[in-house]
Amino acid sequence: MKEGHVIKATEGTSKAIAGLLKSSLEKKIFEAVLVPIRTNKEYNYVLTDNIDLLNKAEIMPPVMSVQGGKVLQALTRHGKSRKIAAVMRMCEIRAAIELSKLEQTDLENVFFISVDCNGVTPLSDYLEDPSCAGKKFRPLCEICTSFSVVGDEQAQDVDIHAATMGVDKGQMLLIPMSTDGESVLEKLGIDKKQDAGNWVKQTEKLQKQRTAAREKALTKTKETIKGLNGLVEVFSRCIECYNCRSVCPICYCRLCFSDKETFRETGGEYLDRAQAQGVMKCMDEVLQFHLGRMSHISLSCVSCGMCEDACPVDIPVGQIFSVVAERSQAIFNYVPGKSSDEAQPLRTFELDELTEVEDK
Amino acid sequence: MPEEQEKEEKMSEEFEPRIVAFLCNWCSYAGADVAGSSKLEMPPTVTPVKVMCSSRVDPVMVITAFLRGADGVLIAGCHPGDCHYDKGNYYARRRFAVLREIFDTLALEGERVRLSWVSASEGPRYAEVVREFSAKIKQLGPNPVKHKT
Amino acid sequence: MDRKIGVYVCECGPNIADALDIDRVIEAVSGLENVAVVERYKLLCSPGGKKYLAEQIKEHGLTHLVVGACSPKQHEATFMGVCEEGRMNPFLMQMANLREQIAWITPDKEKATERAIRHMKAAVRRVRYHAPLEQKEIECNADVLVIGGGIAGMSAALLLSSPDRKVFLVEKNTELGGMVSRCEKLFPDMARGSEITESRVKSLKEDENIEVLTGTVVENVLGFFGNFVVTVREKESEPQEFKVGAVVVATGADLFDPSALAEYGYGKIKNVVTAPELEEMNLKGNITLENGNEPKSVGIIHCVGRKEKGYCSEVCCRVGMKISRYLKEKIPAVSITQFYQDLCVPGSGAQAFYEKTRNTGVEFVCTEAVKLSGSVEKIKIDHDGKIDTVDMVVLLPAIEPAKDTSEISEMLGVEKGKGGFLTEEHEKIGPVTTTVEGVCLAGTVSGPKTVRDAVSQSEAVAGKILSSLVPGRKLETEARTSKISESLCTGCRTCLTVCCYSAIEYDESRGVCVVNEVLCKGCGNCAAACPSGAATHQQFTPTQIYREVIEILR
Amino acid sequence: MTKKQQKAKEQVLVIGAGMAGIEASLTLAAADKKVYLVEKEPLFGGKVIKFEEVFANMECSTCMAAPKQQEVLQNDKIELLTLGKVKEVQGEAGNFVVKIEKKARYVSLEECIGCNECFEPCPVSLPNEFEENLGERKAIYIPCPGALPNIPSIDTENCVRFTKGENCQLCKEACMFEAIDFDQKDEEVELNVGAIIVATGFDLMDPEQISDCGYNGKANVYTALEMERLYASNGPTEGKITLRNGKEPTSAAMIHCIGREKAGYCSGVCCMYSFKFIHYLKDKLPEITLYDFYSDLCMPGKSYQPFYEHLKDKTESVRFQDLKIAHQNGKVRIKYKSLADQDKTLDVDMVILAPAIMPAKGASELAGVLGVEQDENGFFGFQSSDRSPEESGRDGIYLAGCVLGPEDIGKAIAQADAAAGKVIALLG
Repeated sequence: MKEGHVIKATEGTSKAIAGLLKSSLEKKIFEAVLVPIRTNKEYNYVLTDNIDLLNKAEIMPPVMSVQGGKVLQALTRHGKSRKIAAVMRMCEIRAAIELSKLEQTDLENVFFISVDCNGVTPLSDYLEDPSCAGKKFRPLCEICTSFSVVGDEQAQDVDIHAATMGVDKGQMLLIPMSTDGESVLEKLGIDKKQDAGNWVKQTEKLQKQRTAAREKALTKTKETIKGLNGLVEVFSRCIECYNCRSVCPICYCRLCFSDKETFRETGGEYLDRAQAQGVMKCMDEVLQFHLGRMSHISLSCVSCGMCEDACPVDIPVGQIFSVVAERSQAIFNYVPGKSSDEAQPLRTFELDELTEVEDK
Repeated sequence: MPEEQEKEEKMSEEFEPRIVAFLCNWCSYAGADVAGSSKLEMPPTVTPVKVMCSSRVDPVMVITAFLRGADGVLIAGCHPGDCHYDKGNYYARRRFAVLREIFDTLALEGERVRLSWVSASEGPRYAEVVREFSAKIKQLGPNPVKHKT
Repeated sequence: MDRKIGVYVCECGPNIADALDIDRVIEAVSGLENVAVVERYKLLCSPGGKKYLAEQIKEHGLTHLVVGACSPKQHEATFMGVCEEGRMNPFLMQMANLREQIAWITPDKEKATERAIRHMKAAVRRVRYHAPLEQKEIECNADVLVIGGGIAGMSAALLLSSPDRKVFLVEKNTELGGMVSRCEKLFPDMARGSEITESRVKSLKEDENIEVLTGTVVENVLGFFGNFVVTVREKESEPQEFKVGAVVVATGADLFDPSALAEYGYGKIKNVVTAPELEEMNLKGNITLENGNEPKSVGIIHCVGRKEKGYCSEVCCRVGMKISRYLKEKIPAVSITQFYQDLCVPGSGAQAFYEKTRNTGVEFVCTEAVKLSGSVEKIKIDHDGKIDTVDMVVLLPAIEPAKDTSEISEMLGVEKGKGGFLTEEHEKIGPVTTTVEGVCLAGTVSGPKTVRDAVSQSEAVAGKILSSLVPGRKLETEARTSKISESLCTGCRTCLTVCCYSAIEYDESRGVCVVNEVLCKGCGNCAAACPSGAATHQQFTPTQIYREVIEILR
Repeated sequence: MTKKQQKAKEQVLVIGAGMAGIEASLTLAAADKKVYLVEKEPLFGGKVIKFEEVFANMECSTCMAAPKQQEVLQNDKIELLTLGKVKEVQGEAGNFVVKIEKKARYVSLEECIGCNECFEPCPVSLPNEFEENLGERKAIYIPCPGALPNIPSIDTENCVRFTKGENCQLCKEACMFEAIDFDQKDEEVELNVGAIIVATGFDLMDPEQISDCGYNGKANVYTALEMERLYASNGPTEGKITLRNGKEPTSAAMIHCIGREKAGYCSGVCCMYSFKFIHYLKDKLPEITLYDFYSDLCMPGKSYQPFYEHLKDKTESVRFQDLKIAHQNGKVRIKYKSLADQDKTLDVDMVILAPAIMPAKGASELAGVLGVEQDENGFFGFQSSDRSPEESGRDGIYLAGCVLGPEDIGKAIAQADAAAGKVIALLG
C-alpha cells in the first residue's frame, strides 16, 4: 500500500468512480457493474452495463438503503454471476465475504472496488432533509474503525480501493489490493503512480480516534443494557416488527427460529405461568428473539448499523449487537469478513482451547 | 420486587433452585445413573434432560430455559476426546463459549450457565457438580427473570 | 389425530414406592392434556409387568406411553419391546427416571415427590409431540473394493470373497505382494516373504470371485456405505466403473528418506545402505560392499528418523535383528554391532527372537545419537563420543505415510491424523473402521505395524464387512436420525461441516442439504448448528425439548 | 442338564467376556449368529472396566466399554453365561459339542432389579478382589458401582449360610423381589456350536513371586491394577490416591519390567500405562515428585511416543539395569544400578510396579480342554508368518486378545473382529 495509481477527481468522487466504471465497461473488462446510485428521486443498488445511466447517476449516495452484502446474496446465492465489478463500502464487502463462508454468496466472479467511507446518513433523517447528508451519520458509522483497507484487521479480499482521505483535492488514488486489481488498472491504462503515504497516515489517524471513540461509546451502551433490568428497559419498546432481522445482511435464514411454532404456548399455558410467577410481563419472547439472534449472528456481525437504521422505535440495536459481537468475536480473535479462507468459528474447533469455559 | 425483599429471598433457606441439566446419553447421563445407584445424596435441584450428545444443545434452548425462569442451566457431556460421536463435544464447547460470553457481556449472571464434563464412571463427580452448582445458584438467588418479565 | 397418553409409574418394589408418594404423582399428572389413563404397578420390568403394560396399550388404545421407573439405560429397550407387543410404535414412548435420578438420591420424601411430579409432567408434555419413527431398509451391494495388493490387501480379499460376493483388488503397481514380497525372510520365524505372498497371489488368481486389477489406480469413489460407485483406470486405457458396498484401504506406507539427515551421510558415504537396499542385495544373492568384497564388519543403526517423525515405528528393531541373521548366514565371520536407543520387542516371542540373534554374536550398543563419517573404504560411527569403525552401515529408517495418503484421504473423506497416517474411527475400539461408514483401514496405512498385526487387521476388516454387508440382506437404518426440512434449508452447509460422519450431502439441484439415513448416527450436532432449525433430530426436536424444559420450570 | 440344541452352524461359543470377547460376540451377532458368551466372573467387561482412563488419548474406559456391554445385554442373539466354565469340547469345526459348568448365582437374573438392598444386611465383610483388595465387599455383592450385569451374586466360599451352614437369610429378607434363591444349583449346559473364539485375556504376574520387588500387599508398593482402582472414580477411594495409612504420597516411583526377565518377554503395554500413571498422579497430586524407572522404552506405533513426550517432563526418568526394593522406616527404598553401572539408592513414599502380563490363570487347563497348542510362554497359538495370528492350530477354534500374548486394546479388538471374520467365513 506504498503507492496508488492517480486519477482525476475534479468533479468529485462520484464522477471519478463513474468514469472508472465506464471505461472498464467500454474495455469489456466487466460485463456489468454493481453500484449504489441515485437518479433524481430513487437510490438503490443497480446492476448495469448502461453507460448513460452511469453518466447521469450520482454514484455512492450518502445513504445505505440496502446492505450490499444482501444484494450480492440475492444475485449469486443460486450460482455465480458473470464477471462484474461491485463498488461497495467496507462493511458491505465484509458482509458479502461472511455470507460466502455461509454459502450464501458466490464471489468467484465479483471484483471488489472499495471506497473510503465517511459513513452514511440515517435514512429517515435524509428523507426529511437531504441537506443533512454528509453532516449526520449513523451512530455506528461515527465509531466505525473499518472504513478503509489500511491495517491487517481489514478485509483482504478487496481488488481495488479508491482512496480519498488525505489525497490532494481533485485527485483520487486507486490502490491495487490484488493481482486482479493490478491487471485491471493496467488494462485501464491507469499507470500514473503516486505516493500514498499521506492517505495511510490520515486513515490510521482517524482509525486511532475512532477506536478510542468506539471503546467509549460501546462501554456506554454496555452500561445502559447492564443486567436484566437494563435489557428489559431498552427492549421493552420493541414492537417486534423484526425489521432489524430482515435488513441484517447476516440473517440469512428462510424462517427465523423466532417465527417457528416451537415456542408458542396456549393462552392457558401463559396464564399458568403468570400465576406461577405472580406476574408475567409478556417480554420474554422479545428477549428470546434478540438474545437468540445474538447467539446466531454475533460472530459474523460486521457492525454496519442497518438494523439500527431500520428500527422504528429507535432502539440502539446495532450498538447493542456490536457490544456483544466484539466480545464473542474476540474469543476466537475472529474478524468477520476479513478473509474468505478463515472458517466461521462455529463451523470448526481446536482440540485444546477454551479451557476457561469448561469445568473438568 | 424491592431489593431488600429480593435479598431476603436470597438469604432464605427456602429458595430451592430449579436447574435444568442437559446430559449427554453416553457419559454424563450414565454418570448420573452411577451416582444414583451409588445412592449419593444430592440437593433436589436438578432435573435432567437427556440428549444424545452435548452437541445437540442449542444455545437458543438454553436462553429460552433461562428466560422461562431456570435458575441455572447445566450442560454436561463426555470429556474432550471421549465423545461417543467422535467430536461433538468440541462443537458444543464453542457454542457454549459464545453463549457464556453473551451472558457475561450483558451482565446476565453468566454463572447461571455451566458446562461440565462428566464421564460414565464419574458418579461421585456428577454428585459434586450438582452440589457445587446448586450452592452457587443458591448464592446468586432466584433467576431475576421471574420478577422482571 | 387425538392423542391418548398412558402414564404408568413403576413402584420398583420399595425403591420408588417408599421414596416418594406415588399417589400424589398420579394425581398430579392425571389432569394433564391428552392423558387417558394413569396407573401404578409394582414392577413393570417383570414378565407380569410387561404383559400388563402391553395389554393396557391395546385395551385403552393408547397412542403414547410414559413410563416412570428406572433409568432408560436399564429398561428403555425393554419397554420399547413392550410397545411393539402392544402394536404401538416404540418411539412414542418416553421414560422418566424416577429411581436413579430421584428416589435414590433424594432422602426427603416430600421433595422427591415434587421432583417426580415435575419429571413425569415433563415426560408427558414431551411425549405428546413424539412422532412414530421407522427403521428403513435400504438395498445394498455386498461387493467390496480393496485398494492395495500388499499382504494386508490380499489377506482381506481372500477372506472376503465368496460365491455371492465379488471382490475387486486394485493395485497400482504391476505386481502384487507389496513390501513383504521384497523381503527374503520375515521375523520372527524367518519364513520366506516370497512364499507367503506367492501362495496368496496364487489363491487370488484361482479365486473366480476376486477380480485382480494390477497397474490400476482408483480415480474416484462416490456414494456411501452399501452403495459406492468406484472409478478405476488402468494406465492409458478407458476408466472402468463398478459398484461396491464397502471399501478397504490397504495402501501401505513408505520409508523415511535418510538423505534428509546429514549425520547418516546416506548417499554421500560409500557403503551406507538402507534396510530395503540390503534386502534387495540379499535377495540377489550376495551382500557385498561397493568394491565387491564382503563386509567384515557391519553397523546397524536403529531409529533413523524417529526423532523427526516423533514416533517409534515398532518393527525396525526386529528388522535389524533379521538383517544380522542374513549377514551371519551369508558371512559367518562378519562382526555386527547394533546401535539402538530403545529396544522395542513387545509381545510373547519377540524377545526370544532378540536373544537368539544376540547369541549368534551380534553386539547391541545402547546410544543416544550416532554420527557417521567416511574414511578410506571404512565408515566411522561416532556414538556418544565413542568411535567404532566398520565396512558397512545399514540404516533402519522410520515408517512414514505413503506419498499418496493425502489424495486417498481427499477421495474417501477419511481424515489424516497422527503422524500423517489415516485415522481410525477409534484407536482402541474401532481400529479398522473410520468415521466414513463402509470405509475400512488395514495395515500400515493407519500407522506402523508388524506383518502379523497388518494381517490381523485385514481379517478384522473382513469380519466387519462380512457381518454388516450380508448378501441378500438389506441395510437397516438407525430410526432416530436427524432430518433436514427442504423448505427451511438455505443450503448454508453449516450442518454438513460439523457432521463427524459425512452423513450430510449438499444437493446442488435443489440447493439444500440432505441427511443420509444410512450414515447418520443421530447425535443431533447438525440440529444445534442449524440457526433456522431446518435440521432437526427426530427424537429430540426443538418442540420436544422445549416442552420438556418449560414443564420442568413451570 | 439343559441342552441348547440348534443348528451348530448357526451358533458360536465365545469364551471370555472382556473387550475382545464382547467385540467378537457383537460382530458375530451382527452376522445373525447366535452367540454364547461365557464368562467365569459374575460380572463382565474384563480388565478394561477396572481402568479409569486408557492411554494414549486418556479416554474414560467406562464410556468406551459400557455402551458395548449394554449392546450385549440388549442383543437377543447373544446369551451371556456368567460364572461359567468350559469343561469339555468334543467334535470338530462346524460341529462342536461343548459342556459348560455354570455356577449358581443364587440371585435370579429375572427377578432381581439391581437395587442393591441385599448387601446392607449381610454380616460378612471381606476384601473385594475386584478392587484388588483395596476395598471391602459383602458375601452377596456387586463388584463395583456400575458393574454389569447389575445383579449381585452370592460368594459361597464366604457366605456363612454356605460355609458354616448357619440359617442366615438376611439378604433374602431384605429382597423385595424374591430374587434370592439359596436352592439354586450349579448346572451343566451343553451347547452345540460351529466354532469357538477364545478371549480369556491375561493376569498380571504375582509380584510376591518376584524376588526383590518388595511387594507384600501391605507396604506402599502397589501393582498397576491397584493403582488403577486407587484412581478410579468408582473405586474404593472414589479416585483419591492415598498410601495404605490414608496419607497422600509426596513422592512415587513407577517401575517398569517387573518380572520381565522371569517371563522372558516384554509385555508391550507397561511403559505406556506407567506414563498414564504419571498423568493420574500429577492430576490428583500436582506437587508429587515422580520417578520413572525403565530399561527400554517400548512405545510402538504412531500415537504412543507423542503421549510420552507430553508427560516426560513431569517425571524424572531413570534407566536402570537391575533393581531391588526394600522397606526403610516407612519409606520404600529403591537400590538400583544405573546405565553407567553406578549403584544408587532412592527413597520414595510409594512405588507402583508394572508386573509382566501372564497367560490367564487356568490357561493351560483350558488349552487342554480345547486341544490347542500354547507357546513357550503359555500363551495360545504361536507366531508364524504363514498363519494368521487368530488361528489356534485347531480348525474352528480362534483366538483374540491377550490369550495370544500381551496386546493393547486396539490390537485385541482387531483380533476379535478377525476371529469373528474367520468364523463367519467358515460357517457361511
